[in-house]
Amino acid sequence: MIAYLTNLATLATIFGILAASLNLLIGYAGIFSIAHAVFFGLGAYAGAQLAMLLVPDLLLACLAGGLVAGALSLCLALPALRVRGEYFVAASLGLQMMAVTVFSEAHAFTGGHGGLVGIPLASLLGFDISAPPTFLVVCLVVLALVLVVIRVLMRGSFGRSLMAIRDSESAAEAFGKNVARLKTLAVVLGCAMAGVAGVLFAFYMAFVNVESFTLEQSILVMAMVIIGGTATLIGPLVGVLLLLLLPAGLSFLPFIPPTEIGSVQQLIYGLAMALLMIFRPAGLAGRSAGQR
Amino acid sequence: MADIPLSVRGLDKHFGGLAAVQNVDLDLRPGVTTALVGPNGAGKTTVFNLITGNIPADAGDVLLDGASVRGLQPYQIARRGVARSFQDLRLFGRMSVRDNVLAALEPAPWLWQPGGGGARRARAKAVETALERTGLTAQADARAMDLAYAERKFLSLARILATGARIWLLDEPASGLDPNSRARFVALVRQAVSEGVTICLIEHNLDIVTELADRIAFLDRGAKLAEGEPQEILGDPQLISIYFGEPR
Amino acid sequence: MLFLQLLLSGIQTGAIYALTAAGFALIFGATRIFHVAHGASFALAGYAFLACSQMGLPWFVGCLAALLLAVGFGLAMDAFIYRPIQRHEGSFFTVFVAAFGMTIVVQSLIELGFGRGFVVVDSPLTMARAIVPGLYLADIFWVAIGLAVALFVLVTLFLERTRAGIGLRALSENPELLRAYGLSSRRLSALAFGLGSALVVPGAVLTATTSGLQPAIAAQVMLISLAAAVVGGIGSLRGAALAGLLLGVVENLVIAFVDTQWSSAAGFVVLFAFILFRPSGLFGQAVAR
Amino acid sequence: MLQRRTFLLTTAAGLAAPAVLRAQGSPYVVGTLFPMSGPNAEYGMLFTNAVQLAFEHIKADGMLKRPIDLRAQDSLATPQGGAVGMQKLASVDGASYVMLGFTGVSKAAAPIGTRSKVMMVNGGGVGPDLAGLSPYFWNVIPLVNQEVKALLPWLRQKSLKRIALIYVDDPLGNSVLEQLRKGLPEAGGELADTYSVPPTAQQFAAVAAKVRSVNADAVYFASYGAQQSQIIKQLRDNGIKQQLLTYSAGSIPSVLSLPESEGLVYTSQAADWSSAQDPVTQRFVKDWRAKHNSDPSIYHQNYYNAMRLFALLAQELEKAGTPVNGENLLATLLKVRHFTFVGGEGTFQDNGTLELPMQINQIHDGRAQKIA
Repeated sequence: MIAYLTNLATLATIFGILAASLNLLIGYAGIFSIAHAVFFGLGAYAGAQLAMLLVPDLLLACLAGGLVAGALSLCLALPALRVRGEYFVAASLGLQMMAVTVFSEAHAFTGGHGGLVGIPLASLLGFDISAPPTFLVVCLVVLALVLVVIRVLMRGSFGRSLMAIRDSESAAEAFGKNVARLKTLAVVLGCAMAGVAGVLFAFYMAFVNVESFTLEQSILVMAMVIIGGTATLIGPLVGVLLLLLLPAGLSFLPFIPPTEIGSVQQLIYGLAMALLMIFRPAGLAGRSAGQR
Repeated sequence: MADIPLSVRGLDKHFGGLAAVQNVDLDLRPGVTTALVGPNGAGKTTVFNLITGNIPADAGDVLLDGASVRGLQPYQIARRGVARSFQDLRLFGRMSVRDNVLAALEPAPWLWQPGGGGARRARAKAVETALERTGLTAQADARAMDLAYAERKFLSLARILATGARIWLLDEPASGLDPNSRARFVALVRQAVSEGVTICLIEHNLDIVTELADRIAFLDRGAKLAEGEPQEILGDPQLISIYFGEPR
Repeated sequence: MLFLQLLLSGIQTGAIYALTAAGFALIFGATRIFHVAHGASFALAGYAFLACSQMGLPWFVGCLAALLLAVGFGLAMDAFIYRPIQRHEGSFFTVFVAAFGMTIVVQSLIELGFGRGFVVVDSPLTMARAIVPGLYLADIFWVAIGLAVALFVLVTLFLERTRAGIGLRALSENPELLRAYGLSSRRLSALAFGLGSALVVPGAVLTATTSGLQPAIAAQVMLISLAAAVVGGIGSLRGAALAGLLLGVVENLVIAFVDTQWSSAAGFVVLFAFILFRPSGLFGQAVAR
Repeated sequence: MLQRRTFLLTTAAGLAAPAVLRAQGSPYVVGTLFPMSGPNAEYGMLFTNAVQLAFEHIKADGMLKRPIDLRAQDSLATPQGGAVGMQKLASVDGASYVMLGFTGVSKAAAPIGTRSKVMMVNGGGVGPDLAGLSPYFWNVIPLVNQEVKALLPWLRQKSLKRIALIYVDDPLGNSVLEQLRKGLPEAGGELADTYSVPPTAQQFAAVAAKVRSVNADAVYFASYGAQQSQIIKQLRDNGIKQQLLTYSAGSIPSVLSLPESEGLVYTSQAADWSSAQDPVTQRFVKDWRAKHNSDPSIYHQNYYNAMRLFALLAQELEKAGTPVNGENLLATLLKVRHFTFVGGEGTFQDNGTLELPMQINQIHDGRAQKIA
């Protein structure tokens, strides 16, 4: 039981980092990306490759994963500068679909559908950190760091500028904000953090393949952010706990026949998403309109 | 020429076949409030958008202190001391009133605002002053979208006030205000003018125009038909009949 | 010859995409709701048709059942999901998540009701014959093209000639005009959902006989509709239909030049390119920034 | 929210506690980790039905002294779902033996199962990457290479020389590609052309057009799930009249029941339902037909065997008086190696796969018939 809870907690922490980084885009910068799993994947692949080819050091891997994801996030920044709203959603969708094909085709980097197997155990500055409880602690530390960075930045002028752009791009520009640069910074920062989450994921799973970086994953993370509450620090975490623990919790229900377990779980899961959006449209941790 | 903070020379803009602005000249001088007046669709807001670089001009030029701003991005023009308001306000709706004003005076070139603690305190002070002058201190922590209509209009003014910009372009700043708020608004603008701010405003309410404007530029179908003292323009029956929309 | 063959099968695929995408565009144009559950309407219609044909009912009964279910679902989404959400804060993404949740619900219900496998309705119309040596076409090709053209003409006529149709177009362009016409925006939005959902029926029925159905088909259809609606210029019916056709053709033709692996991604490459280089789409107005 | 979370966790703990107790007490906990929702859920259904039948037989025969407690987890056919499900089966349910399927799931679950010393058994397709994945990971099915190899003599006999290959670009598909590329020339044939498709592709009219243009004698496809039926249907609809060939994945009901599958030839391990002599196979076929009113497929056979393998291993352990856990199950498997399964006698190889006699089947009137 402890091992199971540790496992869930570690996954929840990794997804917490992922959701928090997407919240930077969706919640603060108003960039509605449904391609976040792409950058999660880029980080995971980069981290795994580094660990397999050079050294399984988590710090270096995080650096590499963050760099690769951050650099390639310019593919997302480009449409983000040109279009907004539904158009951007569609652009990120296109990017996501293309990336999945590239991930499955670029065998040298990703191992194709077979994925990368045998990712070595993680170490940090020479210490073995692969034991599940230790790794959980490391993940929690990374999550804490990410949250601190987001909080500090979002409380500062950068955060205010992003939110100003989100609420009215033209007005922000009229007050001297370099919208292109700020948006690009936000995208790079958010995607680099997603890359770091990907590195942790790769080390934790010891195996990665394209099935973890699909559109479904992107939508799951997006749902976590929206259901939890955008532009709040704890909202994405609340969303992660709910959406990760809901299926896990449902699997404990004794009365579902084993042959129908998947469908019934999905049914409840989908219904929960719809109902939450009807009754808590600003998310569980968000404040609704009219509330002062 | 150099003592004119902002001058517009032969500005032209076409949207498809429609001439939105045709050969408009305009000089804005410090301490002088100029009103752009004209019927709906005369191209007044387009003139603003051309000045701030939001849309590129087909021909003509905008000079800030005698230097052309051609090719500059809107944010670069803004940083040269041009602040504007919008007809539809464009507040930062989900941010607090205080953050709305604060965001307006931080260009935030990178991840942080340079200048350190001293500059930060100075900015905080500027924000408080702007909020005080616009009477929004009590609402400082409310979200902009939750404000009443008049409060929102004052917030859009507070954003401009706090920046310390020397040129203000105000797009229908007083429309829809009750008489009491209107009086406060007029007082605010007058104080700014007395402090040397150059103001250009678009306004439909002719009472406000007569109260505030030192000069009036009359636009119709993108062209400047006349410019002069308020009584001179408002006394011209032909212009007035265009303004009040005789069948055209 | 290969090129021609690929072009023709692209047109058949594209005709189905076009109708589905036009439905999506109609709903989006009139209500500004990104109806992500459009794919679920498609799946429901397809399975309704399948159920009827399994019961041995004639094909037009199946089509009618598909129509009723698709329209009913569209109207229900509008009334019970979108409207309550929009009454509150109703940001674009809130709607997106709720609609996606409902897509999952529909998919699970289909799994529970019809099992999880691939199913197909048998029809003699789908068997291709050589019309000239080396060029194969099935009768269903003509059915698809005919239906697409006929329905498109009908919908266009409806939008241009009838009061309700003009109201629908006005809903997105100029809501104030509606009041002048004395039309209720609530009724019109229901009309948009009904009509838009009805447009999935031919595609669903044809797919049930050609490439077959599976519970997860909703997501696929949703992606294509969305891509076509954007490439066509959001809200433009004509654009969405043409873009749907284009995506179908590209998906098929691309195989003549690159590895088959890229076929389904090709449509999204087109989508991405359009957004970068011509964000207004084929027929859209310039994007307001 | 905090409250809700605590609630969920305590509910989880409350429900799980008796399970852990029971695992120490009477029943043996056996887990299944199949996709039970999503595009591959048809397989989860198939696998589960087969496990269920074996479970009933084991109970009816009183093969084991203690009852078996079957626990199902939805793997969603994704690595993440596999990891979470495996961890739950291993550490919450206390399963000592888990049946699973799908490459991504298997690879993600294998390290967790190995760490917790849980026997894992796969009965789905086997690419070279699943052979020898972990000492605790076994396949009750031969390597897909074996299947291709078994087909080559038949191709030669029927003088089908030019083969076009449609394959999913994953280790299994690539292994088929490699085997055909190597084996066909030796059998006097050649690969006419190859087409790799993504596992999510649904439209094959264009592929069909290309296949037609190369004028092959036969078309081999290596895919799985709903995609297989789509490939068959669309190839036939688009005028491909040539012989269609595939591996054991062609034996699922949705393929069998598809009219277009008439004449499809696929390889599988020996599974001759009509003329089987041995009692294990006879009983399996008879009871399957009685229960499901159709012929069993290869997957039914495999997962029946997987479940049966557990009973056989546990039986040995009960005889010896040693506790039934993953470690001991593995030791017994390595010691015995040779088992009586549905389809005949099977021997486990060192690479973690099962050596079984192979056969070639053809679909006729919705039923599979052994043709070689």
